Amino acid sequence: MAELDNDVEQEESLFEAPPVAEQERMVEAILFASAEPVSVKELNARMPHGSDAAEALVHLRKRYTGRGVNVIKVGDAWAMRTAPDLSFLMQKETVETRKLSRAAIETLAIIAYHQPVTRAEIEEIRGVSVSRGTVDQLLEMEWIRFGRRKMTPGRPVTFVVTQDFLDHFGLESARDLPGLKELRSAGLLDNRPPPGTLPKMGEGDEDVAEQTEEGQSELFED
Amino acid sequence: MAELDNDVEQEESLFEAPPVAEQERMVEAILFASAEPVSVKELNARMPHGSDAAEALVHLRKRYTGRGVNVIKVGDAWAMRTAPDLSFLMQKETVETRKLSRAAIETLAIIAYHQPVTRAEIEEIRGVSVSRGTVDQLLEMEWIRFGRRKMTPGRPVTFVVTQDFLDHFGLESARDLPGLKELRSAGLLDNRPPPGTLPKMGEGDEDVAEQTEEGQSELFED
Amino acid sequence: MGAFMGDDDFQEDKPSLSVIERLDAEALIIDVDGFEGPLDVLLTLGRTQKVDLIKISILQLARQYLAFVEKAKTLRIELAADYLVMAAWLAFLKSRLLLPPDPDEEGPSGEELAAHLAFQLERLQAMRDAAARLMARDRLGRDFFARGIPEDVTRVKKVNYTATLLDLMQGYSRLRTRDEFRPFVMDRDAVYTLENALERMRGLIGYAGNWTNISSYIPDGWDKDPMRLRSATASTFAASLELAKEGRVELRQSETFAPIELRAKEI
Repeated sequence: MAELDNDVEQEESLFEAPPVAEQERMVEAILFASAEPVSVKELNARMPHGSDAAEALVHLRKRYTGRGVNVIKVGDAWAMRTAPDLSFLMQKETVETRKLSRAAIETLAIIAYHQPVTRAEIEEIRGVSVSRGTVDQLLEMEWIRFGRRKMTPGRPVTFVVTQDFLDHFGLESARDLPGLKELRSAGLLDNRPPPGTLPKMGEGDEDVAEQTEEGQSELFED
Repeated sequence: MAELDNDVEQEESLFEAPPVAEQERMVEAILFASAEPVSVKELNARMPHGSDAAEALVHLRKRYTGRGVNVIKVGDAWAMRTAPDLSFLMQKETVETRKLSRAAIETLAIIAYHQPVTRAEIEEIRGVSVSRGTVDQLLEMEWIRFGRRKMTPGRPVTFVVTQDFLDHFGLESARDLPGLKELRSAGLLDNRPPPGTLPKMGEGDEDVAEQTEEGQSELFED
Repeated sequence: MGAFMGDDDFQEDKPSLSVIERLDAEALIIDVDGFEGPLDVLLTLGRTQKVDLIKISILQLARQYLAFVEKAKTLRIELAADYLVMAAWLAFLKSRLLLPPDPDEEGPSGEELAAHLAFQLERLQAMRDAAARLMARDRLGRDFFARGIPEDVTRVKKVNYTATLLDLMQGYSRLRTRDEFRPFVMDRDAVYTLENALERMRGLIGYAGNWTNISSYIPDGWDKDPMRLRSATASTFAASLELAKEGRVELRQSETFAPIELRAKEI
């Protein structure tokens, strides 16, 4: 046993991780080179064995605070982005984003604030049917994607927002959506069924409530 | 004239240049986001009136010295690039596991059982010439290495198996390889392919085909 | 998009409407297609109450909506079915709110229904506000920017070759026992057929006046390799028997295992 332990130790020293400062340089290079956010998992996979990208990121983020370029968190990934206050310098780089219809913008907001949400729920909130084109457009832009199916009759698909969505709007997570807390405490994110329709829904009901809560807590809380 | 000078001065003070630190941030953001290197002239054109991009660049360059990202000059323009010593991070390795070809296994087996063995001896046992690729592959995998030269005419090089080989196959030494008798008692030698079901031709099997023909003619003709 | 301009009161039964107000009222009706459904119309109408959405008078709203639908009808604007469904529902709600509650009546009360409609309006408005706040955020590609020259990650394909000890041993045993594999391969090279032997012997027996060992009829190249010799011997012997049967040769053997001799039969 003693021998074995020794062997393990030797092996570990063979694959010693680079110093933290060096790891920071590595994370810097990888994030810098990528236009897309890079997850901690991928950073670790690309860095030498034993590296701790999460720790290096803490240092790197600090280093870039207040700089012309910032290290920002996007979902469970990280990216470098120019500081928003310097946007006036970037006319040349500005990309025209496809103009979204009012319906698409509303649908997007509903998905973001109510996710995971079914098409029927979106329609209930908007009081109008959601056209296929609207959802398709958001899917195509990769701002929304399909989430888990709801455990209600028909097992309808749900929609959730994507990392691209977070990246586009500079959000660390869906929890950071503007006004989310206020909306929730005002009860405006509750799934409140119209009065008189409750008895009709039947057995699957408890499931719905449970599932919605679970889904939300999963997405919005730690 | 004096009045005009005055006007110019006034105008300059109206558009006072931002502090150097701020200019540095601006250059940083522009170089980061630009799709191509940017000249000092263009930097100045994009930055607020009175800015001195050249000076800001000096500071910026210094700041990035030794970092994971460097400020470099490309022709008469400037760009930011990942540090050359970190280029290895810009590779993503995909590992594919493949079975060793029959030719390679046979060659390896001969080396393991007969080491130190020359190429001519391998060929004699296999009854077929050993392709350069097969030996190179085994050398590259570090499962075989060159042994001492034979004290025979031409002093041919020999091959022996390596520690890596022993590790991979879980052997203490090449002497631990089972002998023919043991192979037979383990039923390995009785495992003959029925006629017509010779191993399927696959990668590296050209050697095998060759072997079958050559082997036959060698064995049954004079 | 925005069909309705401003927050001005929308009450067409008011006699003293300014021109602008009247235009707004027209716009509301004529651009009905610009609305995102009945709830949107209700929300727009609700704004004319100039109160917090929470304190909105649903009864007043219902009246406004019904007036809106009536007006649309007189202007011969075709309203989508869901606008009419909403009108019917609001007419029902209105009657519920106005009449004293019937204790025998089942289902939700008018107040409950009104409260839910108010909730729906408030929720839709909240989502619209949220959407506006979202769209007003600093946005990628407009306010902040990604790397302009992303460096592609080159994908390096590394092939890892593996083999097991069993592979190795099987490979070796295959080599060392190649002879044992031989019988399974039909080897034409080592077979001297009866036809071959007959053909050869028929050509030669004419000269066989004296007793000759039949093994001398085995062709060159078949007498060294044991496999070939065996095959040639067997075929030559069989051919000799065949020729004897035809009456063309005579055979003799002095004792068991002694050479078999042959000579042409004199005809």
